[in-house]
Amino acid sequence: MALLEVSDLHVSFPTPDGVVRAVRGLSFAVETGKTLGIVGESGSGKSVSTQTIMGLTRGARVSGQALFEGIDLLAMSPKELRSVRGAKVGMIFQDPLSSLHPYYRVGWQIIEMIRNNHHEISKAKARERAVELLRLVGIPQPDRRVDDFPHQFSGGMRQRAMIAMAMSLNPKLLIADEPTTALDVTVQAQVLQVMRRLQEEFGTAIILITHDLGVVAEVADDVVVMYAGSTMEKADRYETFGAPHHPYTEGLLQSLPAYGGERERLRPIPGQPPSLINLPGGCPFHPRCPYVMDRCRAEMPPLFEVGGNPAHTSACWLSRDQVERAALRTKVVGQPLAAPAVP
Amino acid sequence: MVRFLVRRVLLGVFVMFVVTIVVFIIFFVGPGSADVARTLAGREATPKTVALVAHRLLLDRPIYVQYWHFLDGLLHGNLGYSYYHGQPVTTILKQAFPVTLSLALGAAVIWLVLGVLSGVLSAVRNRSFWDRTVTVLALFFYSMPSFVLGLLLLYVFYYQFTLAGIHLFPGAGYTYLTANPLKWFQGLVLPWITLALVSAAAYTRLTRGSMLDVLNEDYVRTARSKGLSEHRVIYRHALRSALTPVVSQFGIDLGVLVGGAVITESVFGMPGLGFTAVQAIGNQDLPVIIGIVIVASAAVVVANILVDAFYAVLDPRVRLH
Amino acid sequence: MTETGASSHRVAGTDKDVLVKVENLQKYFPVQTTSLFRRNHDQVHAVDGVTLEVRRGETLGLVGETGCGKSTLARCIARLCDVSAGRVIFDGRDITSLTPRQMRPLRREMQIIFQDPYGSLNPRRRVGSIIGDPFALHGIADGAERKRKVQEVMELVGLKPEHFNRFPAEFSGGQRQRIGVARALALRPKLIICDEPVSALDVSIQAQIINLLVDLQREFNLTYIFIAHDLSVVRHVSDRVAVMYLGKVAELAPAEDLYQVPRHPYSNALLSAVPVPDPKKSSDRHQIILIGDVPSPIDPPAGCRFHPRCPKAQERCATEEPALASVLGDSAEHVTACHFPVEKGEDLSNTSRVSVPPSGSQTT
Amino acid sequence: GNGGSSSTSTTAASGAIANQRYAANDSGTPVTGGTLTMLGTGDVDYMDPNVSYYAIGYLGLRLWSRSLYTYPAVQGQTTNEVPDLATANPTITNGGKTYSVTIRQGAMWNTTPNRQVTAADAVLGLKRTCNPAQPFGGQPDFSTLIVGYADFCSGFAKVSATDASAMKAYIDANNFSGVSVDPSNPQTVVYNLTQPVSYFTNILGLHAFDPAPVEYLNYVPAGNDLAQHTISDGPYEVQSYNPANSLDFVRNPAWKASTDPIRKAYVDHIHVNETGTQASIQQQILTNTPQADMEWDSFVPTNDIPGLLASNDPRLSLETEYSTNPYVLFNTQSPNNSGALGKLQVRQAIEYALNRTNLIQDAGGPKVSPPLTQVLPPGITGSAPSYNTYSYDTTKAKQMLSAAGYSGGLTLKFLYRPANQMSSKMFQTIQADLGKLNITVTGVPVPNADFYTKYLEVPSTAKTGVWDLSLAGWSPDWYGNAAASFFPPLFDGRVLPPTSSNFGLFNDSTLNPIIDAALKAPTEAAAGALWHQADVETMKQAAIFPITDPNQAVIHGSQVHHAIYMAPYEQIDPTNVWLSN
Amino acid sequence: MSLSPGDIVAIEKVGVSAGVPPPEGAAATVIEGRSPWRLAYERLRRDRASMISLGVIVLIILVAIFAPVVAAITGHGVYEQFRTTGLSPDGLPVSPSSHFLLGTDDQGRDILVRVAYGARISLIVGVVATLLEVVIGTVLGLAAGYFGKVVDTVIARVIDIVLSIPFLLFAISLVSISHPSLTIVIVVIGIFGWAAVARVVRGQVLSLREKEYIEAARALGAGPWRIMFIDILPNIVAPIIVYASLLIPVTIVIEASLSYLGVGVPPPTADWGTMISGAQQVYQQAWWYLLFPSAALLITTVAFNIFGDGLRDALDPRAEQIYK
Ligand SMILES: Nc1ncnc2c1ncn2[C@@H]1O[C@H](COP(=O)(O)OP(=O)(O)OP(=O)(O)O)[C@@H](O)[C@H]1O
Ligand SMILES: Nc1ncnc2c1ncn2[C@@H]1O[C@H](COP(=O)(O)OP(=O)(O)OP(=O)(O)O)[C@@H](O)[C@H]1O
Ligand SMILES: [Mg+2]
Ligand SMILES: [Mg+2]
Repeated sequence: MALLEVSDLHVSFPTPDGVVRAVRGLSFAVETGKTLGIVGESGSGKSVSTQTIMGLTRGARVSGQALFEGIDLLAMSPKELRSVRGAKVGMIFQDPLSSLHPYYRVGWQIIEMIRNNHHEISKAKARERAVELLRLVGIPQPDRRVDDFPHQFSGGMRQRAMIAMAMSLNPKLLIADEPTTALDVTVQAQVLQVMRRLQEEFGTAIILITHDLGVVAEVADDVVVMYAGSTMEKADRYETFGAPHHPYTEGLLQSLPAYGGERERLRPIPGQPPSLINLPGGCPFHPRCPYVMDRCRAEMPPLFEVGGNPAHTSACWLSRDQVERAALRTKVVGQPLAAPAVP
Repeated sequence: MVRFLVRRVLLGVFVMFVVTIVVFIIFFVGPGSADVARTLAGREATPKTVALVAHRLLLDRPIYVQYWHFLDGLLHGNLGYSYYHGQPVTTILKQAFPVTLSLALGAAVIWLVLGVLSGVLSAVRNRSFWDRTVTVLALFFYSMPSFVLGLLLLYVFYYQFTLAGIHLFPGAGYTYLTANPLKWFQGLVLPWITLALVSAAAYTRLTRGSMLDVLNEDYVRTARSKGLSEHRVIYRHALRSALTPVVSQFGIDLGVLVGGAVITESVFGMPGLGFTAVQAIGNQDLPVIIGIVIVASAAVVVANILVDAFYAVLDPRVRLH
Repeated sequence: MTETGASSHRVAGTDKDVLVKVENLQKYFPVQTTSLFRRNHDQVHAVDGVTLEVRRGETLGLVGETGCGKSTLARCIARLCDVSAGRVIFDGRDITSLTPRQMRPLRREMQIIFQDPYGSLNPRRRVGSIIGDPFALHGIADGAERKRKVQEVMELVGLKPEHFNRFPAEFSGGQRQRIGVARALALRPKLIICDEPVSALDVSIQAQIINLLVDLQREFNLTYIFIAHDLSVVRHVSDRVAVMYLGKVAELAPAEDLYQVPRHPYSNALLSAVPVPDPKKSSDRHQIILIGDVPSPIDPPAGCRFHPRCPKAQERCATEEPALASVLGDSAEHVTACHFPVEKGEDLSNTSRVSVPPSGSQTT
Repeated sequence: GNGGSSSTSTTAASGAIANQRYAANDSGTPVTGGTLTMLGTGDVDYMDPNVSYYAIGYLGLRLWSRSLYTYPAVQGQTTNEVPDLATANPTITNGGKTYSVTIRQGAMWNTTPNRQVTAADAVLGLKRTCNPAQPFGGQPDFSTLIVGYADFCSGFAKVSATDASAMKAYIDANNFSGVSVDPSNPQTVVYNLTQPVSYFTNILGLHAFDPAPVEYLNYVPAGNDLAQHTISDGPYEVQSYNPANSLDFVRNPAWKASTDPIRKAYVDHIHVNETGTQASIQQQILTNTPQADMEWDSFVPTNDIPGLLASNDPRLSLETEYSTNPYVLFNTQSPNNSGALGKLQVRQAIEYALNRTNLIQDAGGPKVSPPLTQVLPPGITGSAPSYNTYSYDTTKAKQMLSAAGYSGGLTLKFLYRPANQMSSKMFQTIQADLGKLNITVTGVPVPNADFYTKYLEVPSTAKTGVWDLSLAGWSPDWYGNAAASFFPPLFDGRVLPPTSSNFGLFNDSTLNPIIDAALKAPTEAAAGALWHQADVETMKQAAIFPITDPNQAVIHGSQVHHAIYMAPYEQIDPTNVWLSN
Repeated sequence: MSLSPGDIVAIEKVGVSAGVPPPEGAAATVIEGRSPWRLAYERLRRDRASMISLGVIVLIILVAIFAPVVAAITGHGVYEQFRTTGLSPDGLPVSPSSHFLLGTDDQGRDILVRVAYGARISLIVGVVATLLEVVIGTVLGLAAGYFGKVVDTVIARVIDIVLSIPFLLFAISLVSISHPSLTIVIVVIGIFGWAAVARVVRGQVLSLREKEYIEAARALGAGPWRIMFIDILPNIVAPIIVYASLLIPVTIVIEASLSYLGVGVPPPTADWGTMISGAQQVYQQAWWYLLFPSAALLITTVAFNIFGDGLRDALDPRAEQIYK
């Protein structure tokens, strides 16, 4: 059984302008010790879905199931949910500066987390542990920096401090919502390395949300591609990047400069993501899809197994035979999926 | 931190300096100042007194000498002499100050507690029945001129009560705390309420807005994600930041209040700074007016410095800069 | 448009072909605003002695970590801020100390496209008037004439004429960026500075904008200074790339050279840190993970600025500032500021933890 | 004849006064003790008997500074002067020009040790009235009357106003023959007058003539130091004085009831709270709030009076002030409208056009403010028989106005005090009334404090036409034979403000001689006849438009007994009330 | 990518009807550009409380404008004193009756008519003084925020100083040394009120100045004045309008307070503050004299405040968090 199994998650927000359907029938699963990457364009519902699972969205209409160790998180009382948060599921967010309380010392914030779940731990002990954690994530002179305020940390250090905090209770699952988007590549590399190391050490499962396909390719075991609140494609990373089935995944990859040859025209996905208030009928991607068929406009495809691989599913009416699919691709796009160039 | 405070104090001194110039210009140089000496000397002054006043103020000397003299007096704690009362202005202010202070501090405590608590609750239960009720009430009292509220309270809690034989609140006046604590308290209840309700309404609105903003902050989400209790999230994490604008407003308001709650003191006939000022204005007792204006400005300036200091304590980013 | 290949734009560097010349440019910012009572001599060394040239028709890429001074350099070139020291020569003319008034006619010749598609368009003005601004400001066209010209430009960047009366808020990020491009393009400037024009966009949209920029360059023979975080984007669009570190140019080379044989250890680290969107390749890469943070630009390290984090740093690096010159037999086009440049094939990832002193510097 | 017939009690007219007998609440046996709390809105003018000039100052002095003559708290006789410190009425000799007054043995200052009040103290008191620091405001009443006083004063005026010792030196070194100690009796003080007048005994009742202890010479007169170091010969002494805030009196151990026929001094302690507002004071007393016994300088708000009258509330006293207050003042020298107000016909037209009934409504109605159609209010010698020269008649007013050449109308500036309820109400009423005559009245609002000092008392403002009409009021400095306290200051055009109160700069060659004659009249009766003539002449010349001789409405708690209203203090006499339970 | 909810709303609306046209090709439906003002207006329209309060405000304005009509209908002039029918012989007001619908004041005048006329003063002062404050404050705030450096330092200090001056005290002293009049009241309120506006404007400008579109304008060669008035001003108009609408009730209360303290608009002008202060003397006998002007004042301030709140929510949706 997967550590976290989300099925048919729907989240919508009633607003004065209409109902924003942020997540529509999302399902995915995370295995212990594995990393699940969730990619998708901005506004595709990545953050909303994970935050909803942890009970952090307010004013939303939610349906579906999110079984964590077999218990439905969505059905928990706030109190039960609180005992899961932090202790069993740690979270880190995109902007490490605004995610740390500016008025409290970094150490204090970690200690608070520790002592909130383990009242028996003395302050001094908790502090030791905080220092230890900061050292673990590679903060230099952690015994001194533990008393710094967040604004005295650099961006990378803040994010590492966030990780330290999220990991302080040895959670089974770490949800990292775009943990490196605000960081420079060199710092991103540092942070990702820390995450990988911790995962190896503690066997934590990680949900890594990002729209950087490169990051996913490097660290995720499995990948969920989201578009307009729905899962478009689920597969392990090799399949995703090597043999994507869904035209959207394919489009994303082709948009990358790294995939095009030097100074060639890129092949962007035309158009823009749809409004979540008034989604196009059928497959939400159909207005931008080069393979669009009449059926796509009328009917939303369910997740089909691709190429007989149960681990690879795709929500698309196109042929599920990988060979046929590749041929079609060549016909429509004019060339096979190019391989990325390594800088 | 120390540098920050020193800078802040210097700025305060500068502000006070300019205020004295403004006061000086308005009352000594501006229109209607032709008769400064006569006005200063007050009612029933003999020409002799007038001449004396003129001489003492160096009115026959150049403006800057006059100003320097005026400032010099101030620096030595000499706010001038009220010829109307035949007393130094400081003496008059010393009597009025405790009155205003009692009124201001008491009211401030009430409105802070009332305003902040209701603001927090209504932000936390955003759009609930409670929120709507509080919002409507806050808006109502916020719109209420304090003299209307004061008169209303007097009519009900003083006039009607007293007619009914209940002597809970006096209709006016002030008893010094040292003279009779119970009466001091009884006498202050209605003025406190008047002042507090109007201000509390403003604070409810302020706190609610600020709290709503803060509740959307990422670090509040972080706090929730840590599994903290809602209580702790709200009071330890959100409120602390949400208080910042409240604190700065509070400093300004308290400063203004210490300078005299003119209307409330007038409605309830409390001989505080505001009331004294109104009376002084009626009597054209210029030295007292000037004294109160300067003291009141100083109160605001000091309050601002305290706010900034508190700010620094509250927010390490300010402190450590 | 077919692939004519960018190489046709690569002209050998004669002085006539140089559009912008930057000589030892320095830009310091005083820390915080000055107030009545404070004297503060601390300064941010945002750009600290940069020398480079931009040739007509080329795209010069500018990469480097946050805060290394890319935008500041760009702003100095466009004379949107005063220069502390050094010279900026634009089209043969020294513009270093022109007043804003004197600069005005020159504004026709150089334009900027900004990063934030939301912040760079005035939300209270209609698209037509935003794009019409350049015409209005330089008194080029009026009334119907202006409207026609604006719609022309709009069409050029893929906007519809009927968008003329809309507000920026009604557009998506990609469309907004097109508006920004249209505005910059309106007067057909010689130079367009693109300050991270695609950083805020999703990949699919990013590709649309990059294509647009490349097409326009070809059509109007534009010169670009292209700033970006994303090294693969820079590589895609640039003829030459300058790598900046802490207000200085660390390495400057033709794009392919730089990506194939990065000489500066920092360039190496930067390139190796870029995640590759191909799981097969990423696993066997040697990543150089830098230790510590970028030092404060208020008090930059002496000698080579990179030395506190450099895996190859030696004594000399801490004292002697390396000059920007071609090394290890590189062409004159490929210059590096390093005492110990990286050989081809040298693996830095193994040395990464050796000689680096722990960085205690803070970024406050 | 130079008879000294002027006794201290000749106010025959007092019977004519409409005494509302709500006040006395005399029943029961007086009780000694208790604390009397008086509520007020303001402070005494000065804590200095020789300088104080306002009723509120006098009210305080009634408690602690005895005068030579005073008014008894006897219903119906409250304006009949009787001896206080004096043993008897003055002995008048020298053809009415010399007055001898003997001070009671046993009247003591509360100094340590207690000291007898002597004639020398009385001399000192009078000398202090024209000190340069703060001279007594009522000097014009007697400055030329007492031999040598004017010279003494002009010399005194040259002394430093802040230097107590210089003033002491001047007082010690300079004497004048107008006042002296009888060489044969240190308790007898002798006053010499420049001419016989019928009202000098009344003048001797002024607090300005109070004996002053020598200790006062150590302080600047009327100053704050003095106020904190008063010495008392009355039944009470000042326990604490907190200016503009509170005054506390306790019994004066040096005072002996046997030496004081006037004050019963029942209560032990008197607390004055000076920080109330009129409305709240009224409410507190009306609602029988404990600690609210009597008013201090506050009165029943005019609007409360009808209700109290209707319910026959025994706590109300509504009694005459013996004043003409307010009256409409004409600026006879205004250049506006080509000097219209200088023309008799125009002033007379306005007299006809003003509706006194309306103005009286503004003043609380006829019960509170009975109409007054002449200068002297009833009760003042010379006021009877009462008459009305102009009765309300707009037709006549219009005719006279066109006859005077103003059929096209006038624009008059009305000087008033917006902070003063009645002032601003009457302004609006007059504006409405004269509007019917095509006279536009525009307001010139001025602060309370500026009203006299910057406007009315500055003749140039009248002469330059800053204002045309205004309201003023006048009450005499003493009572009974008091017309001398009306006409010279109000209508004698030979003296100008600020020395006089002839704010309208009225000057009439017929009136001036009558005034002179009346002042010199040897007997009160003769004076009365002449004053009446002056009154008629003044009204004929339309110098003012009298409105009312108002009754003062004061209220006291029902626990307060023997509450006698005293016009000179404009309050109930606190030295004679007693408190039940 | 930073989106403000306001933006989201707009984008999604466009997306709705257009199905989001791909830039290359594909026909797009023509949509009329909806200005931020229009969006705000639509939001405001949907806010019932704001619309009701707007109705009340319009009503008050109508009453003010047509006060003479009220006078004509009742047949009672504002200054007309009904000495016999409107006052007891002792000068007490008479209670509401069919003749005097809201009773009379202590001068026998019709309170209904005077309350109607009083609306004029309140509105004139409220609007004119607010305008004065806003104009001064905006110009100085703009200058301070945009030019920075010395200009900013000076203006910011002046703002500090003005804000340190206890307003009411200073105002009554100032009014009292000159003759009270409507103009003085307005000028004094304006003199002290601008600082708060300037501070708000300055803050806004400081943050706007950093916006890239300002930089873009400079890059295009726009001069400082053009930037200030074409690029910055339209962006702070909304907060200024909101601020102004919330300032109006404040100003009205201040005017009433000055009048209450006797230093406001002089009689016989009908003014709510003056009426309340007059009523304070007789409210035990004549509650109507206190009640109706107070109610008028309160209703006006409440209406303006509700409307101002609604306006703020409409113009700056962030303040009221649509998505919560
Ligand atoms: N509280 C809310 N009320 C209404 N709509 C919301 C709310 N929160 C999120 N949304 C909408 O839901 C959609 C999905 O948002 P979400 O934050 O999950 O996107 P995302 O995939 O995380 O995007 P990004 O990459 O920009 O972080 C967006 O269109 C967003 O506007
Ligand atoms: N106006 C300014 N005042 C003070 N310091 C400034 C100013 N503008 C930039 N800086 C500082 O100059 C340095 C260089 O900034 P710059 O914006 O040029 O960096 P950048 O390379 O463009 O970074 P990014 O990638 O984040 O855009 C930074 O440390 C920045 O804080
Ligand atoms: Mg997100
Ligand atoms: Mg930048």
